[in-house]
Amino acid sequence: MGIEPGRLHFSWVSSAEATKFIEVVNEVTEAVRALGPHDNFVKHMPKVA
Amino acid sequence: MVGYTDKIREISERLLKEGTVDMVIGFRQGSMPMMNEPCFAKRPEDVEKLTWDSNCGINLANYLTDRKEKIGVIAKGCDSRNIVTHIIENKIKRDQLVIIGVPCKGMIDRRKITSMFETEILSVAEEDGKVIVKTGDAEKILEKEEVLQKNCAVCIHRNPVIYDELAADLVEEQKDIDRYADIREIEAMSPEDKWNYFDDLLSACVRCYACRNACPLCYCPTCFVDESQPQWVGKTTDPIDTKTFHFLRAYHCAGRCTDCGACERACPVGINMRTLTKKLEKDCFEYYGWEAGLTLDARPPLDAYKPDDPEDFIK
Amino acid sequence: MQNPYLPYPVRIDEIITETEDKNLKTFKFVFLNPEDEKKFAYKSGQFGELSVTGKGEIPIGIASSPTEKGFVKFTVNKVGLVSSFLHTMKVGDIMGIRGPLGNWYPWETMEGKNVVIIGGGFAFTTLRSSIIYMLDPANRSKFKDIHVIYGARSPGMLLYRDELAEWEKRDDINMHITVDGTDDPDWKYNVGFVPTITEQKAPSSDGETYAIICGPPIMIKFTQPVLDNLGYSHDQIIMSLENRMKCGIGMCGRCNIGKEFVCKDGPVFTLAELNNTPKEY
Amino acid sequence: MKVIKIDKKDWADGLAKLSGGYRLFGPVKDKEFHNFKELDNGELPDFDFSNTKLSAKSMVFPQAEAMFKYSLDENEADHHIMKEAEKDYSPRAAIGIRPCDAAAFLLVKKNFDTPEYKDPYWINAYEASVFVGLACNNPCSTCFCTSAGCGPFHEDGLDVLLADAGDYFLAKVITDKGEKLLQAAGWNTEADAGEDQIETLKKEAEAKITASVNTDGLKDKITTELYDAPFWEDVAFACLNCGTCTYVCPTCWCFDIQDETHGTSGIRMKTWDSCMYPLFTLHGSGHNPRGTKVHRVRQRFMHKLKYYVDKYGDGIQCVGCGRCIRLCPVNIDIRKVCELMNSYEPADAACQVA
Repeated sequence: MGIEPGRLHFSWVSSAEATKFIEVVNEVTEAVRALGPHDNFVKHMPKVA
Repeated sequence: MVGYTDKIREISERLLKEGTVDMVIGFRQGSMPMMNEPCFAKRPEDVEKLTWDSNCGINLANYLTDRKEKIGVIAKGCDSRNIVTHIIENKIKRDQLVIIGVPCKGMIDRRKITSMFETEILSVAEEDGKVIVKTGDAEKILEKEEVLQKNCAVCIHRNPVIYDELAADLVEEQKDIDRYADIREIEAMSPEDKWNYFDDLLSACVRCYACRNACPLCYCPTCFVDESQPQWVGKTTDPIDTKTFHFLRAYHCAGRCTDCGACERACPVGINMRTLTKKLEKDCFEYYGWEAGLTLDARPPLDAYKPDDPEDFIK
Repeated sequence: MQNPYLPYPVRIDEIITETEDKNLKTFKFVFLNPEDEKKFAYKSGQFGELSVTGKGEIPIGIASSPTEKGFVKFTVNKVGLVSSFLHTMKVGDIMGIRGPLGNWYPWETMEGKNVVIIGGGFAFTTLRSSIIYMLDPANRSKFKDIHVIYGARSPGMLLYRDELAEWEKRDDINMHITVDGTDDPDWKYNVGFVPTITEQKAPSSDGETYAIICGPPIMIKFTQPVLDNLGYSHDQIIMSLENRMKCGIGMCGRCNIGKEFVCKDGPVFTLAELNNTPKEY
Repeated sequence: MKVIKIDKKDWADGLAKLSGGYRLFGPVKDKEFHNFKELDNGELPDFDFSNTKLSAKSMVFPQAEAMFKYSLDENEADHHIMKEAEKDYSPRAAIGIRPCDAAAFLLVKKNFDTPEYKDPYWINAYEASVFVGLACNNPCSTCFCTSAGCGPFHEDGLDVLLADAGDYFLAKVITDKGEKLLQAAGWNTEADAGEDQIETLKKEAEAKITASVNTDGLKDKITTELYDAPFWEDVAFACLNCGTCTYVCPTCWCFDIQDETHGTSGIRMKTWDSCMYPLFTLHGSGHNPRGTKVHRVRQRFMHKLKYYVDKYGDGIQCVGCGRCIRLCPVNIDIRKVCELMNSYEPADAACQVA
């Protein structure tokens, strides 16, 4: 529907894997930041008559 | 399929006389060309109004939700699959139903036929695989194959998958059909083109919810678009809200949709929202080998757990 | 052209939690512009739309009496989006009120007659307004005997408890307060459902008595035969209806019962009128 | 009455002149069908249509419109106070509205313009509008306007009636507002025997209308008996409770009031609503006086064909445009329902007659 590849990630992280969690979050954050903002689904005040 | 009517009436009359069912749900002749109206017959003499032709596109499973009576229901292939889904999802009990199966050769696309003529269509009749269309000043004979609803043209389950009675002999299923050509075209688009495609696709939507209400899967007591606490979606035709409605509704149908086409058929402004539901139907088929509503004995893929699920999208 | 959708800005001046379940609060509002208070001239039985900026509006009966000046009071039950948010608001917050809306109890018709007020649960708000109005020294002589039958589930669910106690002490009003049940040994009033208490305490009609009923549907359903037995004619039984409303001025189309709009042609109807409309309330 | 002849070659020029003084609205084709919209600069209305899919009501009663704006920022002096939203009520003209849609405004006006209250949004937009109607030379088979107090050349509610006469339009001046508009467009050639020509076209068009409804009995029916009639279950069965019929109807006026905020600023809006939706009447307590499909379908037909008739004593709340018939996904037909209501006799009364 118009979301670029790389903006959505899936990972298994067990509750015991704190280090992996940090890594995954950092990776995802960097990857998404590199893509820049995605404005398609940003809603503004509805334009009404 | 014109000969089906007599048989449907015969079976229905018998079921009502025997008291096997309290009502039969079927179609009656509509007041406009290419339109029939869902209706019920509760007395044996009421069966005279029941009819069958290629304008019975509304999915009758929609009329079974949470009913308490014993019901005879007319079911083409897709209706029967949605009845299966209804039974799995506890919206009706199998032993409440006498399913009168109708092997189907496809419904005609009234929008397509309308767009082929300059002036208003006054009557449409069917004979031996032909569709005879009359306007005020012209008559044209069309091949039915060419004016099928788009979902019917690619249907591979024309025969009811579950039934107690049959209104005709089973028909041959369509083989070697490329069911997803249109979806692959969209899949091949760039993210930006996809966004623009859906933007354009949904621009005419007036948020009347005919698609949702015609869909046998959409029976939630309160739809997410109607919730006020929290309010997930705005109430105007703002493009973001409209898209949110259509996208989320499609996701709610994933693994359940039988591609019966009721949503598109119902839409007053002709939006082809099947491009959304069909993509999810395709994914369910390709990832899980799943087609909705074929059996009472398996749970749909999105509410079942399998240890050997490949899950190759998860890193 | 005056815009009937534009609320008068008000400030919350006081908030009183009325019931032990804390679901009912009385809000006292002061108009930001004093001239708006004059425009908001109302009669007991009318309602207003409380407007919470950013959330929406809710129709609520006016609990204060036209004889009380300088403020208006509304008692609000916490049920939906707007009322729940309103319950989180503080003294000093700014919001709006639209109105007064709808018709009122037929005060002129009832002059010189006996009045029996029958209320249940949190539907006592416009009845409070009516009692204060009738007890006002300028008005009391206009009415003959006044009876009030008011019931709630338990003592802690009664609204306006301090005022009820004061009215009990007066001799120009006959109070019959009741609860469905209580284990409070000090409870000195009635125990029993409103229809039962009505049967025991309400005067029979001599054609000179009007009954105003306001309460949950089940209470109304069982009270009506009692009043029939007591000889009340259906145009002397006065009810205040509730329906979902938005505009409050008979335009948005949702609150109708037959051709009448509860918001504009009501909320007050006689039973005789209701007998001729579909029961869509 | 004066009839002006407008050569089709002068049409675009005239409209261009008008666009200086009026916001122009008209039928335009969007993908597969016509809708009634505000015209873009230089865009011409497309008259190659039988009727627009949605009615022209949005010109006066948009699907969503701002009523008030406000700030939730407590640092601002007038925070949480509703202020009028900016509105554009400069003159606007409907070019090619069908007579049924224009007549519908007169019915709806009874709701929004009452002795006690006036809806400023509806009234201001209505009063800013000039309606140049396009007569129907070829009504649809589902049009039953002539028996619904309207007609293909109906003039009530219009300021000018245009009739397409081949190479030219005949423009019948109905009001001063209409005359002013024609002058502004520079159309001022009086047609010879214009009224007679229009009358001929009108007779031809009316003869083409085959559908009709009988409404003569509705007024004398007892509301509660009609309400309790046994046919409603059958009428309502197929209904999906989508809002299509109400959204496309030129005389359906029900609306909702909604707040929407973005950051610390917000608006209060008036939006279309529908008696078909369960939430329309749902109480906060969970009780719903119109809790079933039968209730809601009955409300729609009773409102149009009985409550309105009784409230205003001026016919049914329908102009016979046939949109609800054409667009209902399950073919519920108001003509059939009207017939059932109009001819209904309660069973015990029928026994007495027998």
